[in-house]
Amino acid sequence: MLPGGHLLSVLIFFPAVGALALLFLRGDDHKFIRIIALVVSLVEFLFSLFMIPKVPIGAAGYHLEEYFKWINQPPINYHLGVDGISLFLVILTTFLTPISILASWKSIEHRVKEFFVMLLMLEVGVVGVFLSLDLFLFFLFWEVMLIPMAFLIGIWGHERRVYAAVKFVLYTMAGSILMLVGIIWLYNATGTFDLPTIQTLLHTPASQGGLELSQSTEMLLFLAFFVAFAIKVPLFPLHTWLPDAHVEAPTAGSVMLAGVLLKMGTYGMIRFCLPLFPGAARRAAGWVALLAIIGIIYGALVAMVQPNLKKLVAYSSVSHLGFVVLGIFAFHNISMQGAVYQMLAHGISTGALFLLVGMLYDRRHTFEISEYGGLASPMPKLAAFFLFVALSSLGLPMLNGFVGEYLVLLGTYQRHWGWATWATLGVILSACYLLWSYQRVFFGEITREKNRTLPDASAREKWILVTMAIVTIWMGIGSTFITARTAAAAQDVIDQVEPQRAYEAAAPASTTPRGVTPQARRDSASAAAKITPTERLGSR
Amino acid sequence: MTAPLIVFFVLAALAVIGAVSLILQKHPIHSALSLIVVMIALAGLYLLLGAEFVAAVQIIVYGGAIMVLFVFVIMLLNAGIEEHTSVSKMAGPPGLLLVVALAGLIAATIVRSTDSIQSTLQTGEMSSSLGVSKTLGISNMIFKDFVYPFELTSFLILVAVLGATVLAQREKG
Amino acid sequence: MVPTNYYVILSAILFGLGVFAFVFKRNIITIFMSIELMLNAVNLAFVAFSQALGKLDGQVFVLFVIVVAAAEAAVGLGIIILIARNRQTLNVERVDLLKL
Amino acid sequence: MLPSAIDAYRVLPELVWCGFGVLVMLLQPFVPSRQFFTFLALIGTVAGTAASVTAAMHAGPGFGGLVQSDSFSFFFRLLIGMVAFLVVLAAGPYLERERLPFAEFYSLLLFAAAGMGVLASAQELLTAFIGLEMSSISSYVLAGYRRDALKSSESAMKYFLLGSFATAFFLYGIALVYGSSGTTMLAKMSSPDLFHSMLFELGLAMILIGLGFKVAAAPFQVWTPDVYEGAPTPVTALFSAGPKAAAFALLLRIFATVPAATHFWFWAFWVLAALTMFAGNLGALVQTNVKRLLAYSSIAHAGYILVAFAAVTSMAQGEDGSSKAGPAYAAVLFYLLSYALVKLGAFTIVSQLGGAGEKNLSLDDYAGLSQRQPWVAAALSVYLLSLLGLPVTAGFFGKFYIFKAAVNSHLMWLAVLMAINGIIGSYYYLRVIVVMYMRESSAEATALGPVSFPIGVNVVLVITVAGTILFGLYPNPVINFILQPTLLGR
Amino acid sequence: MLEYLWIVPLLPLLGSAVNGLFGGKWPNKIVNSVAIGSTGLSFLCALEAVREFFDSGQVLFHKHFFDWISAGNFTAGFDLQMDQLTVVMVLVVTGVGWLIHIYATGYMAHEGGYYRFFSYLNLFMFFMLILVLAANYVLLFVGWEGVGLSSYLLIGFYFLKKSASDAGKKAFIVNRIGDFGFMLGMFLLFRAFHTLDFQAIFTSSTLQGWPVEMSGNLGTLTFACLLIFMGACGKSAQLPLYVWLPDAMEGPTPVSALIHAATMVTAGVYVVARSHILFMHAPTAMLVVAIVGCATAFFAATIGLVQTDIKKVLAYSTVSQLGYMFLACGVGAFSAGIFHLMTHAFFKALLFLAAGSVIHAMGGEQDMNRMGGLSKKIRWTYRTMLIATLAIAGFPPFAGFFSKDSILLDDFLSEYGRGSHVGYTLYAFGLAAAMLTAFYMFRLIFLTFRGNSRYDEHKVHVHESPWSMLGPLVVLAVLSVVGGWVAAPAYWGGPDYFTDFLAPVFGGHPSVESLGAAAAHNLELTLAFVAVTAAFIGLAVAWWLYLNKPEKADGLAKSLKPVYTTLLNKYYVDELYAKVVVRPLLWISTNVLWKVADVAIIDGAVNGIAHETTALGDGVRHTQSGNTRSYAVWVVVGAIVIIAVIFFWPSGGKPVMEIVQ
Repeated sequence: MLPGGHLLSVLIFFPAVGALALLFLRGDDHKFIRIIALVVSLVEFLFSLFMIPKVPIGAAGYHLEEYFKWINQPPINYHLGVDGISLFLVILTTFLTPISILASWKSIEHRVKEFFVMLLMLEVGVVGVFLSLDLFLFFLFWEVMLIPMAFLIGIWGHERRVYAAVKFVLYTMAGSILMLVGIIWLYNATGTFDLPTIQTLLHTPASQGGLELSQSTEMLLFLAFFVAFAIKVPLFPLHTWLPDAHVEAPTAGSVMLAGVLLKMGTYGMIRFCLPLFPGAARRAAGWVALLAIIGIIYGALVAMVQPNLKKLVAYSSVSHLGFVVLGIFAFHNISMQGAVYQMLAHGISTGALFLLVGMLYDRRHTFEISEYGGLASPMPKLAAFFLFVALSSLGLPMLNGFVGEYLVLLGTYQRHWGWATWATLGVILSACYLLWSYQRVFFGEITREKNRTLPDASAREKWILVTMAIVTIWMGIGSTFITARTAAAAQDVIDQVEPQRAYEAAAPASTTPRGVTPQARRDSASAAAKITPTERLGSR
Repeated sequence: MTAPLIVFFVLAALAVIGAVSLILQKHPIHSALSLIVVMIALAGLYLLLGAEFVAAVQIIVYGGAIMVLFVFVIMLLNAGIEEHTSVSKMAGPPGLLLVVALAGLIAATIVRSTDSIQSTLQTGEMSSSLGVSKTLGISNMIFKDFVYPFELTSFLILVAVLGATVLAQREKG
Repeated sequence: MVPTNYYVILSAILFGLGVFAFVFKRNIITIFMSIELMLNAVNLAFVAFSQALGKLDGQVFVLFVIVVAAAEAAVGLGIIILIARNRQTLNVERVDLLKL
Repeated sequence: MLPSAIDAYRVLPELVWCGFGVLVMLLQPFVPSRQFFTFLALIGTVAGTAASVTAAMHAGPGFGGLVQSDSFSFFFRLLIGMVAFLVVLAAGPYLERERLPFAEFYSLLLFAAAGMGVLASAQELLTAFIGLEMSSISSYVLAGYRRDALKSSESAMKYFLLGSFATAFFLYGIALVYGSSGTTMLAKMSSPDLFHSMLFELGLAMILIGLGFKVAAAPFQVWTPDVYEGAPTPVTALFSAGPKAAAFALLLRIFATVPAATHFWFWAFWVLAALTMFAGNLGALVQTNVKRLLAYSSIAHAGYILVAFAAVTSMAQGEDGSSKAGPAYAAVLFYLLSYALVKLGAFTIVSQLGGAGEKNLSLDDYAGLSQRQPWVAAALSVYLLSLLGLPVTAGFFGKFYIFKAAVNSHLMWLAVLMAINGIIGSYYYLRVIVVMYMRESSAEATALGPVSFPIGVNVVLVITVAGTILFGLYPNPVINFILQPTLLGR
Repeated sequence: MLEYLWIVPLLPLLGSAVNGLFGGKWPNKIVNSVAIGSTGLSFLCALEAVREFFDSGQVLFHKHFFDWISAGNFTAGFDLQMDQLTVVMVLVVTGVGWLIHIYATGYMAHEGGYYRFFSYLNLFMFFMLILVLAANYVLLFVGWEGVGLSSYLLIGFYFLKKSASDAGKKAFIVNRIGDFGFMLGMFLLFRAFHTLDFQAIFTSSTLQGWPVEMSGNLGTLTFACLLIFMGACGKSAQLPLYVWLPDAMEGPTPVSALIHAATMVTAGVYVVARSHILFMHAPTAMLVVAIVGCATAFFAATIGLVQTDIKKVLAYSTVSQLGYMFLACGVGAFSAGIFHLMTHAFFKALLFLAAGSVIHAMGGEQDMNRMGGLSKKIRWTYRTMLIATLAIAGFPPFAGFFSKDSILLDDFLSEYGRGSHVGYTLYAFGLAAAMLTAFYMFRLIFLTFRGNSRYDEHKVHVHESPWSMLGPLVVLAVLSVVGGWVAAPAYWGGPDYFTDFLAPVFGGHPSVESLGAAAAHNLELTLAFVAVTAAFIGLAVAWWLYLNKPEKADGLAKSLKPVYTTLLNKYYVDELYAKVVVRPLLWISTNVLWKVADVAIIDGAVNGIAHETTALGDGVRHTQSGNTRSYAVWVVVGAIVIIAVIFFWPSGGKPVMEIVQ
C-alpha cells in the first residue's frame, strides 16, 4: 500500500514517470510500448481509486492535502487537495486514459512511442489541474496540458490537423493569458496564490482583515477567469475550435478532449469563478445562463444537420456542456450536483461515442454520414453498442446521461423555471439528432458496396465498449454512490455563492430531507427566489 | 557688440557654411574639405572659449589624423561624384519633413531652455579664471580621476586596429 | 563675453545639419563624415558647458570623444573598404541585400 | 585622488577580459593551433567571470564613483561571462566550418565582453560611453567577420552607420545632461531642480534614444533583423544576448540613481514598449527565415522587457520608490537571464543547421527535423516554448514576473497589450514547432542525413536547456539573489 | 412475493438480456421458451403478489428498495407500490403480454432476428411493469421512457425498410415532445411539494384547502396537470401528438397488438388516473383532458372511416378509443376510464392479433381492397375477430358495451354541477364517435371476410394460422366477452364490482352521488339503449355500403371527393407538421445557424482576425526596406517620438512633480 500522505503527488507524477520510461524504450518495439503504456495507465487508475475511501461522505473541504513551499518570491506553494468534485473528475481521467490507449492500439502505427508519451503527459497535466489548490500551480498544469494535446491533434490527426491544432492552442492561450493576468491581479490583492487562503480572505469583510473587491474589479476578475474557462468548455460563441479539433484529432485525442479536457472548463467555473467572485457570478449568472441555453439549443440544431459524424458528436458536446454550465450558474445545489454528474456522464457517453466513431473510421476512413448507411446488417454488435451509447447520451433513464440532465433541469427549475423550460427543449433535440444520425448510419439497405463486408467489433473493441457500457449502466443506476460524495462539496460552493440563501434554505432542508411540510419549503424557496439582485449585493 | 562676439559669429558662420557645403557638395573629397573647414572653425571657437589644449588636439588629431584618413580612403577607393539615387521612399519628402522636425525640436528646446544655461554661466564666470594651469588640470584629471576610462580608450584603440586589420586585410590564400 | 547658450545653439544647429547630412547623403564616406560632424557638435557643446561651469572635465570628455571618433574612423573606414571591395559601389542605397 | 588596488579589484573582470583579449591577439602570430585559442578564450571568459566574484567581494564604488561594483554588476558580469563562454563554445565549430581566423574573433569577443562589463558597472556616463563604444566597435567588426560574404559586410555597414548615428545622439545627450547638471556622475544627479530643467530633460531623451537603439526598441528596431541576419550566427547569438543586456543594465542604473529619469521616462517607455512588442511580433509573424524570425522575436522580447521598465518607472515614483520597484528590477534581470539562455541555444542550433555558408535557414529546411534529429528538435522546441512563455521553462517565469510587475503598478493596458502579443507570438513559435514535428522532411534533407553536432555545441545545448528547465522549475536562487534590497549598492 | 415485488419486472429484463446477448446463436425454440418463460413466470409472480396484497388487506403496499437518485433535498428511490389500480394494470400487462408472446412465437416463426424481437418484447415488458409499479414520478418516468425506447426498437424492427425506421424515430421523437411536458410537470410538482413520491404528494396536507395560487382554475396544479397531460398525449397518441401511432403499424403485428393497442399507449391514461387527485384539484386541466379526449375520439374515428390498410383502421380506432378513456378521466370517471382501458386491452389486442392472423394468412397483404370472403377459409380468425368487433362496437353483452356505456353515462352526468352544456356536448360527440366506430369496424369485417374475394386465388394460398396463434385469439375472445361483466351496472343486476374494486383509489361511483339511485338506473337504461341504437346504425350503414351495394361506396366517395381525400390523407396533419415544423427547422439549422452563424460569422471572425494580423505583420515587414537611409529616418522618427512623448505627453510623470514641490 502506498503512503496515503503523497497519494495525490503520486497520482500526478506517476504517468510522467511512465512517459519518461517510455522515452528510453526502443522506438520500434510497438507492442511492448503499448503494453507498458497500458500498464502504467491501469496502475494509475488503481491509484486513483485509492482516493475514494479517503474522501469521507458529507465532509466538505479538501482532503489528502499536500502542502510545501515551492517558490518563495512570489510565495508559490505546491498545494494539492481533493474534494468530492475533483475526486471523480480525476477518476474519470484515469479511467479514460487506458481506454484511449486501448482505442489507439491498432490505429496508431507511426511514431508510436511519442504518441503514448504524449497521452501520458496529457494525463499528468489534466490530473494536475484537477488536484492543484494553488492558483499558480493550477495555471501551470493548465498550460502544460496544452502542448501534448496539440501534438496529439497535430501529429496523429487527419487532413487539416495542423490547422486544428494551432487553432486549439491559440484559442486556449487567448483565454489562459487573460486568466494569468487575473491570477496575478488576485495575488497583488491578496499576497498569495493559495486558493483556500484567498477564498477565506475574499469571504471575510474588510473590517476583519478580509478583502472586499469593488464591484467592477470583481467583475473584471470574474471575466478574466470565466473567459478562459468558457473557451475550454466551450460556451456558445467561443466554441468554434471544438468541431475542428475533434474532427481532426485521432480517436484517443477526441476521447480525452471531450471526456476530460472540456470538463476542466466547467471544473474551473465551479472551483474558481463561483467561490472567488460570488457577487460577480450572481450578477453575470443571467447572461451566462443565456449563453448556456443558446449553446444547448444551438449546438443541438447545428449537430442535427452535420454531414460529418464526428462534427455531429462535437456539436452535441457543445449542447451537453451547455447543460453543465446552466446547472452551475443556477446556484441550486441540486442543479450543481447535476452539473457535476453531467460532467462525468458526458465524459463517459461522449467518450464512448467518439470511440465508436473512431472504430467506424478505422474501417472506412471517413466521417461522412452519407458514406455509411445500413451498417446494422454487417456489424450488428457495433450497431447495438452505438445505439446504447446514443441512448445514454440522449438521456434515457437508467443510463448515466439521464441523472445529470434531470438533476440540472430540476434544480434550475426550482430557481428559474424559464431557463429550465428552454433548456428542456434540448432533451427533444438531442433525441432528434442522435436518432436521425443513427438511422442514417445503421438502418436501411446498404448503400455503399464497401460497407457490405465490414467486420464487426473485434475482441479488443468489444472489451472497450463493454467496459464503457458497464460504467454507463452503473452510473445510471448507482448514481448515489457518486452524488453522496459530491453533495457536500456542491453545497459548499452554493453556500459561498449565496450565503444568505444558504441560511434560509438550510433550516428546513437540513432538518428533514423529505417529510417536511411543503408550506415551509415553499416559503423558503419563494423567499430565495424573490431576492432581488440589489438585495444580494447589499449583503456583500 | 564686443570683439569676441564678432569673432564668434564669424567662426559660427564659417562652421555652419562648412556643414552646409558638406551637404551640398557632390564629390566626397569636397565634402571632406568642407568638414575640415568646420573643424578649424570649431578649433577657433575652442580658443575663444579658452580651451587651448582641446583646440590644439582638434586641429592635430581631427584635422590632421582623422580627416587625412578620410581623404586617404577616398583616394584609395577613388570615389567619384556621388550618384543621386532615391530608392528610399522614407528618406524622400517625409524624411525631409521629419529631419527638419527633429532638428527644430532639439533647437527649440535648447532655445527655450537657455535661461537655465544662463544661470550656470554666472557660476562659471568666477571659477574659470585659473587660466594657465588648465592643461595641467586636464592632465591631472586624465591620469587621476579618469584613468579608468583613459585606459579603456587604449583598449578601444586596440580593438579598432584589430578590427581594421581583420576587415581590410586581403584573403590570404 | 559670448553667452554660453550661443555656443549651445550653434552646436544644436551643427548637430541638426549632421542628422540632415546623414539622411540625405548617398555616399557612405560622406555619411560617415556627417557622423563626425555630429560628434564635433557634441564636442562644442561639451567645451561650452565646461567653460560655463568652470569645470575642466568637459574638455577631458572632448578628448575622449576625439579618441573614440578616431577609433570609429579606423573601423568604419575598414568596413567601407570592405563594402567597396565586395560591391564596387559606395552608394548606400545599393547596399540593400538584407531586407524584409 | 590616485586610484588604488581596491579600484582595480572592482573592475577586475573587465581587466581580465581585456587582458586575455590582448593575450590572444598577441599569441595569434605564434601559435598555429586553432583549438589552442578556443581553450584560451574559454579560460579567459571563465577567468573573467571568476574575477567578477572578487569584484563582488570588494563591493563599492571604484575610481571615485566612475564604476560601482555591487550585486547588480555582479549579476550582469556573470551573465555576460556566461554568454561569452557559450558563444566561444558555439563559435569554434562555426569558424572551423566557415574557415575563418580564430584568434581575432576571440579577442574581439573578449573585448566586447569587457565593454559590456564596463557598461553594466559604470556609474558615470562617459565611462559608460567608452564601454558602449568598446562593445559596439567590436560588434561592428564581428558582424562583418565573414568578410567575403556580401550579407555579412552589409550587416556590418548598417550596424556601424546606424550604430554610430545613435551613439552621436547618446553622446549629445550626455553633453546636455552634463551641461544642465554640471556632472556626469549619475549619483550626483539627484537634485530636485533637475525636475524642472528642460535641458536635462532633453539630455535624458537623447540618452534614451541612444540606448533605445542599442536595445532595439521600436522604432529603432529597424536595424535589428538585417544585422542579425547578416552577421555570423554565433555573433548574432552574442548580439541578442550580450549588448542588449548591457544596455538594459545601464538604463536600470540610470533609473535607480537618477530620480528625474524615472519621472521623465515613464510614458516614453510605455510607448516604446507597446510599439516594440507589436513591431517584433507582427514582423516575425510572416517570416520564413528562421534566423530572421528569431531576430524579430528578440525585438518582441525587448518589448516585454520594456514593459517591466515602464513598471519600474511607475513604481519608482514616490519616496520609497526604488524599494517598491524591486520586483520590477527582478523581472528585468530574470527575463534577461532566461532570454539569454534561450536565444544562445536557439541561435547555436540555427548556426549548426545552417550548414556551410549558412544556406539552410528557411523554415522548410526544418521540416521533419523531429524525425532526423529528435534531440535537436526537442531542444529547439524547449527554447521556443520558453520564448512562448509556457510553464516549466524559464521563459514562463520571466513573462510571469513581468506581468506581475505590470499589474503591480496598475499598467493594466500594457499588461493586456502584452497578453495580446503573447498570443500573436505563440502563433509563429508554434509554426516552427509544427514544421519540425508535423511536416515530413524534404527528400534532399533526408538524403543529407543528420547534421553533425560537435561536442562544444552539444555542451552549449545541454547547458542552455538545463538552465531553461531548471529556472523554469526552481527560480528561487536567482530570484532571491536579484531581490536583495542592496542590489544596487544601496 | 410482495416483499420481492422487484422480481416481477426483473424476470422479463433477464429474459431480454439473455436473449439479447446469447439468443443470436440459439435456435428459436430456446429463444421463445426463454421469452415466454420469463413473461409467464412474471405473470405468475404478479398473481401471487396480488393475492398476498389482498390477503394483507392493506389499501396500499409501498416498498423502498434503494435510493436511485439523490441530490440536495431531492430523492428518487427505486420504490414500487401496489394498489388496486396497479393490480389491474399489472395483470393486464403481464397477462395480455404473455398471450401475445405466445402468439408471436407463431407469428414471427419465419422472421429473421427472432431473438432480437423477443429480447425487445421482454424489454418492453420490463419497462411497462416498472411504469405501472413505480411509486414515484421519476421511476414512472423510467418506465415511461423505457417503453418509448422499446416501441422505437420494435417499430423499427424491420430496419431495412426506411419507412419502418422512420416510423420508429417519429414515435420516439413525438414521445419526447410529450416527455418535455411531462418533465416540466415533474419539476413543477417538485417545486410545489419538494418531493415526487406519489404518496407524499397525494396525501400532502396542503391538498385539502389549497391556497388559490395552487389549485383553482389557473393554479400551479392546473399547470402541472396540463404539463403531465402533455406527456400523456404523447404517449397515448392524443391530439395533436397522435401522428406517430398510425405509422407505428410498421412494426410486426404482435407489437401493434401489445404495445400500440393493449398496454403502452394506455400509459397516458394510467398516469392521468394515477394523478387523479391532482387533476381533481385542477378543474381547468380536467376540462382540457375531457375535450382533447373527446375530440381525439371523434377525429380519429372519422379518419378510420376510409382507411384501407387493415392495421391503419385498427390504429385509428385505437387512437379513438384512447380518446374515450381520456374523455372518461376528463369527466372524473377514472374507474370507467380504467375499465375501458382493460376491456380495450382485451378486444383491441384481439383485433390486432386477428388482423395479424389475417395478414399471416394472406402472406403479408394488408390492403383490405385485396381481401374479401375470407370467412370460410380462416374460420377461427373470423369468429374471434367478429367477437372483438362486436365488443368494440359496443353491443351487449360484450365487454366494450359496458365500458363504453359507463363512459358515455358519466359524460352525460358530468353535465350536472356544470351550468354550461359541456357535458352534453361531450356526450354527443362520444355517441357520434361510437356510431362511427361501429361503422368502420364492420366495414373492416365486411371488406375482409365477407363478399367475394378480390385477391388472386392462385398467388395467395390462404391458410389458417397455427394454434400457437389461434390459442391466444380464443382466450382473448373469451375475455372480450366476459371481461365487461365485472362492471355490470346495477340495472343488469350485479353490482358494479369494478368500480367498487377501484373505490379505494378513486372513490365511489359518481352517478350515485349526483342523483338518486332509481333515477340513475332509468337514465342508464335510456342511455344504454341510445348507444346500442347508434351502434346498430353504424353496423347497418356499413352493411348497406359494403355488402349490399358495394358500388354505392365508391359513388359516395366520388360525390364527397374533397371530404373523402381529406380523410384518406388524415387531414394532411403529417404534411402540415413537415411543412411548418420539420423542414423550416432543418433549413434554419443548416443555412442560418451552421453555415452563417457558426462558419461565416463566428469562425469567420476568428479566422478574420488571424488573417488581418498576418496582413498587419506583412505591413510591418515592409518597413524593412533594407535601405540604410530609410532606417536612419526611422531612427529620426524614434527620436521625435521619444522627445515628443517626454515633453508633450499629457500628465507625463505628474506624481513626481507633486512630490518635488
